[in-house]
Amino acid sequence: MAARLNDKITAALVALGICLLVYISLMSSLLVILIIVALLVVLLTYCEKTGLIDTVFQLMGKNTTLTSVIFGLFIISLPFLVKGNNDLLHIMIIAGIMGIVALGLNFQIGGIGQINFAPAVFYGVGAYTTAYLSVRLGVSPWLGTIAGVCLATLTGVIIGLPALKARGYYLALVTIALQTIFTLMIINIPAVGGPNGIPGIPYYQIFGYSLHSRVEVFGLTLPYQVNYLYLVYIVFALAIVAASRLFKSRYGIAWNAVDQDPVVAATQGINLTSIQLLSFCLGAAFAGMAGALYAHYTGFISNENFDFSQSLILICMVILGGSDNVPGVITGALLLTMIDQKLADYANYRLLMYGLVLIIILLVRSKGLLPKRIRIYGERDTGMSNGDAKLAAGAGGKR
Amino acid sequence: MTNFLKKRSILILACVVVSLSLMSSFLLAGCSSKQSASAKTVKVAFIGPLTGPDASEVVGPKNCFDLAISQANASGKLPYQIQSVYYDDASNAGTAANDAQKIVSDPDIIAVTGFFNSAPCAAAIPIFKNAGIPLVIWGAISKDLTQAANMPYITRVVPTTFQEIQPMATMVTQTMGYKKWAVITSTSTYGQDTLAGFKAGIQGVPGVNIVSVDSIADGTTDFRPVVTKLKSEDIDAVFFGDNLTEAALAVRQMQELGITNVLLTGTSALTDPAYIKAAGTACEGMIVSQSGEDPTLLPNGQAFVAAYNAKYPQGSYGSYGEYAYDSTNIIIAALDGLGANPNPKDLATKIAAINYNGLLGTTTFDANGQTTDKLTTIMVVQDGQFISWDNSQYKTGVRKLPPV
Amino acid sequence: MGSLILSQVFNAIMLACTLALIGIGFSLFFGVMDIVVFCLGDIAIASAFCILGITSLTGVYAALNGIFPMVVSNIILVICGGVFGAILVTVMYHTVVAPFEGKNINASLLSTVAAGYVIRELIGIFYPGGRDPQNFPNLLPTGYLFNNTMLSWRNIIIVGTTVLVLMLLYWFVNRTKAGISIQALSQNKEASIMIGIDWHKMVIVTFLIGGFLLGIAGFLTASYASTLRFDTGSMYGLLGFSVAVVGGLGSIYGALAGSLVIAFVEVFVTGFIPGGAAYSGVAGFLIVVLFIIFRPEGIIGEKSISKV
Amino acid sequence: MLEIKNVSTKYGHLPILMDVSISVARGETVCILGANGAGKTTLLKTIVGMVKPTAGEILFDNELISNLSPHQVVKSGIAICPEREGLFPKMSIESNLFLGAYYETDKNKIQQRFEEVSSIFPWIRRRLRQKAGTLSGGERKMLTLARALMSGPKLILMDEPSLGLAPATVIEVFNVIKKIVNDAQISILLIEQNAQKALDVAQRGYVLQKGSVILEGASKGLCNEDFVQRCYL
Repeated sequence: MAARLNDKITAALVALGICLLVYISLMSSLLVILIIVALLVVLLTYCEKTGLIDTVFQLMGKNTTLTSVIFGLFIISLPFLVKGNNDLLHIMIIAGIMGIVALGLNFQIGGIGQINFAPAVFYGVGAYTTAYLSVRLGVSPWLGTIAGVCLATLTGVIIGLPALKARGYYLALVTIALQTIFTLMIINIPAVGGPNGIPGIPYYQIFGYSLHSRVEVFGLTLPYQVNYLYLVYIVFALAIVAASRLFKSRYGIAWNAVDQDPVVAATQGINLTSIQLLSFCLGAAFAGMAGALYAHYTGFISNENFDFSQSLILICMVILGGSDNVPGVITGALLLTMIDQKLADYANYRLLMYGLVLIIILLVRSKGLLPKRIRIYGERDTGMSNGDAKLAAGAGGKR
Repeated sequence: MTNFLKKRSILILACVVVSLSLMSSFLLAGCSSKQSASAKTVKVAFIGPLTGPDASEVVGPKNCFDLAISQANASGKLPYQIQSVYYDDASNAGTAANDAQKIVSDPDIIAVTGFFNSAPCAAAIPIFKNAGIPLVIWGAISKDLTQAANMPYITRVVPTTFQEIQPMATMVTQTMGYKKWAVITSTSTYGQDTLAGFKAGIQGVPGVNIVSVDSIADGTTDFRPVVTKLKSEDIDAVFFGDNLTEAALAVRQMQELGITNVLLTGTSALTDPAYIKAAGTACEGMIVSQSGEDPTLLPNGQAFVAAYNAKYPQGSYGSYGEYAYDSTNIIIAALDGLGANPNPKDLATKIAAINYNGLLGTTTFDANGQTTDKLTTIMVVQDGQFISWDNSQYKTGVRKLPPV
Repeated sequence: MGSLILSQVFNAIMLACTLALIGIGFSLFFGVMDIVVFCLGDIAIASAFCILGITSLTGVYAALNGIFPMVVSNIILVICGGVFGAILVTVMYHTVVAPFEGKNINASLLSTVAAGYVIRELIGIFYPGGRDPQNFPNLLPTGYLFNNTMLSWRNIIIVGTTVLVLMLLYWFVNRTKAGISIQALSQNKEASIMIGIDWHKMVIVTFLIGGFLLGIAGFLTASYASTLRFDTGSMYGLLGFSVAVVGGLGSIYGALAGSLVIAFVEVFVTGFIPGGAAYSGVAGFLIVVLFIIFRPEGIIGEKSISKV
Repeated sequence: MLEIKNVSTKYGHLPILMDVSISVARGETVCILGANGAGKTTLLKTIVGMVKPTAGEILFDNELISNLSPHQVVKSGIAICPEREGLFPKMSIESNLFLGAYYETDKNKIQQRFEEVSSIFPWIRRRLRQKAGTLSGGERKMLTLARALMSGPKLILMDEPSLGLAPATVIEVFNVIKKIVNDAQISILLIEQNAQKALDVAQRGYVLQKGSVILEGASKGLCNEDFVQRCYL
């Protein structure tokens, strides 16, 4: 019993530590974030070496309720912690939106092991659909959002189909080509604003309460971003739950099987077509949702928000955080969004920085900050000692 | 046993992380709490691409903005000191929209002046309009930015592309009689806008028609397929709505492929010595229109230039500096008389109705919020230099333009 | 109409020439290394910047002109560009390709894409005025053959150089020991090692040749456009890869065939469809997508692509 | 001539070869028998230098070769006939042969060897321009052998020449091997599962099981060995 309590306290402390790390990096300057990232790399490498990291993951896995309550409280109290600073709230909102897209992208990169270079297309289709419907046709933003998710899913099929035929470099080329076509078409079609984009997208309303109004609590005037922060993080939380469950479900295993060897996977009765399309469609649905949130948050979208460099940033999030690992992807999304937003002061060096950071992380930790973990099915105790698990992991890694 | 030890070490590690983080967060909080308490402030925001590809164009306007604010603060006309704040849109519409959101959620900001590019401006306008913050545009020239629906919040002191192109279009079609036109333009906002402006400019002139329109993505270097096509189309003149580099390449490739007997025309984007350097002899006799005039020739210009040079000895005020200066001064003039606690809505109404006599002459805004003061100059390339049409040898007939 | 089609065909051939060499670069590296280096376009542009830098930033070119006749110093300059490309490719190989060899291809894919960004941004930041378009010096002779505007000496030299390089490459790959070893490596790496081909040496040779090729490709494309922008590398590389895939990845003649297909599609969409200029890029990439879906082995490739 | 002294190798943590010692004298034909997974192919790769031994050393002509890279090993006079897919399928038979003599710069010598090889494999001369990928299984085996001979080797390593061939073709292949064996200049290290055929051509043999040599001796003796009888014959 005492050990159980001890576990709980440890898990809570770890969760608090993570929250504080997020808070500090949010508040501080770019240099501090970079130092934090460097320390994180060292710490994680150390934990990996000693096997601590597995224990931490087990601990967190056992106390999900407790840790998610802590994370939830952190998000709820964040606006007060930052004293209603709209800049910082904006960063967190964008991080949440990017996180949703990255979780969806992870179904392709982490799941079936194919790099899709066009996640920004899904993201853009979601945003453009709802923007078009709500601005040009006056449809309610909520309905527009649903339409956006549906259309993005459909786009998932369109981009997923070539993926059935092509893998590796060929898929990379196909998705880059489709990404380029998407951007060019947006620019060329006046109905979606052409190069001008779509301004004046209406904001969400809940029972007549516009999410774009300021909030007054405890005598503190908070900017309207607070509403969006909560909305985005509710969706983000749902996405996290959905993604984790998916990866633990039979679909997740099927994805990994396809990643390892499609032919063998097919001989095990996995329908390659449907399982690969599923990963693209689900990823697209996540991205479509995020796109709609983004459109109704900023009130303006244009092709620049959904071009190839945006796709590349999204891929970086997944790879740097750790593909096929939900906490890893979230870490990647949070860290990179913060770095990206704080890089605004050094706009000249922004892309150079991205390139260098990506190369360095690939060289130092090719599997990301928080790499993929060995699957643990349910709560079953496999009777494996830690050493065995490590050996198994080692053997698996050699493949 | 080892498991227990591991858990212990995690506990210790977590404690260390948490305590370290707590300490540093208190430190941070201590730092940030210093600057909170102060009296009622009035801020005016400047927004433009302070970084990115157009950054060099905005140095001048930003200095002019500062100059106007400091002159106003020094004069003591207003019962408070105006604070200036800067936002960077990096020529990116998404960034501009975010900036606009930040501006409207700062209750101290009472007015905004800004925008060099049209797309970021278009992105931000609905946000300012909805929040009721007045925006005076000094640089973005797309026609649709100012419209009756946006009044009284959105006004503009710089002529639009339409106003800029109109006199030249009338001159070359009506007066000179060039009939068959081809348009080479860009898929960008600017390119599409100039295309619309040119179409509007030649509308109603009998017998004039546009044979072909080619919108080409920015960054294209090979215009030969398009130029080859023009060669077979027997045209009198070409209008370029592109940016400088693309237009220079297209002009050069036209010369290379032997299309030399057509009139070339373009927009103010080309009135830069770099264009002539890039286009070489191919652009000789090209006619372009430009908004505005040399500030030193304007009535109040000498004082402005003197004040600017005194404050910023190095660096010029750029091609839009005078507009930024006047737009800031219009905001300041409108603030005068609104009391110690001005309200953005009242300010907007006052700006829209203003009759301001400044650097650019007398500025009033029409029903769309567009300035009625439209200065444009038509220029022609003569011996590798831009020369005002009225002073050129082409007007006097010493040199000949391509035949109609 | 006839002459219009002829002129457009000529434009397409010129465009194909600027694409063919970089496509061959992609094919070469894929053939030997089983790897696609995504930053080749940026390397080609960087080489062109090297030539530009020598002529406009240093006095070397003027000094060369003092010693040699114009033609010779121009050739030396082009060779400098080629050597620069070769060095850059070799550096890239050791920093972003070799560490990921034999591991999952996604890592090398991303690292080379990132390397492209690094090269591009380094030019933008450190070359004087690097973010502005630069005028590329006209090193090729001016003037026309038979007073025909299409047959300018520059165009003839571009086509000629492309053909010459192709022929040299053909000779190298099929007639020299190193070339045959490279072919052997591309067909069966393990067996090649077993019969004693020094794999590492061959990789370096490939990179040197490929890099030199890229240097020349960058020079030709910059000369044809007579302008140079730091950010065109990504699109140029993407087109190069497309060309290699459409023609058949790994095949030298395939890259030529692919470049002709892409060039003809782009030029004809621009030239013969009203308002088509805006859609030429879309058409080009659509062809690429269709090829990958329906004929992934490309025009000249063989049916089996089990490698990928 | 070839001395493998107490060699051990590992894939990661997994030991493959344990303390293996094998020797081949000049002109001698030695065969190594072993079931799947006994470590035969690994042994071959270790000799060539594609796998580095974790312990022990390999000498060839009294020179240490276990620290050389593959191309250096091949240069010193060892030729390999890989197990399968050892050819360059899109190249002509001629190019494949030429690649066998990769380190020979003397054109006359190459021509001379080609004459020798084509006397052993007369069909090759008629089909020089044919692509190697279009050959049948038996012909491919022959071509790998011919290619190995082209390098003028002192030692040929053959990895399961009978693998995946029809019985009649196996006989054909082994007839060729016998022809080569008669040439006193070339030693052969033959790795086989077909023990009968292998012991038929070889003078000595080793039996490899789970990474260790468990039996060795002259072919005749091995044939009669109880274990070999039970497992391989």
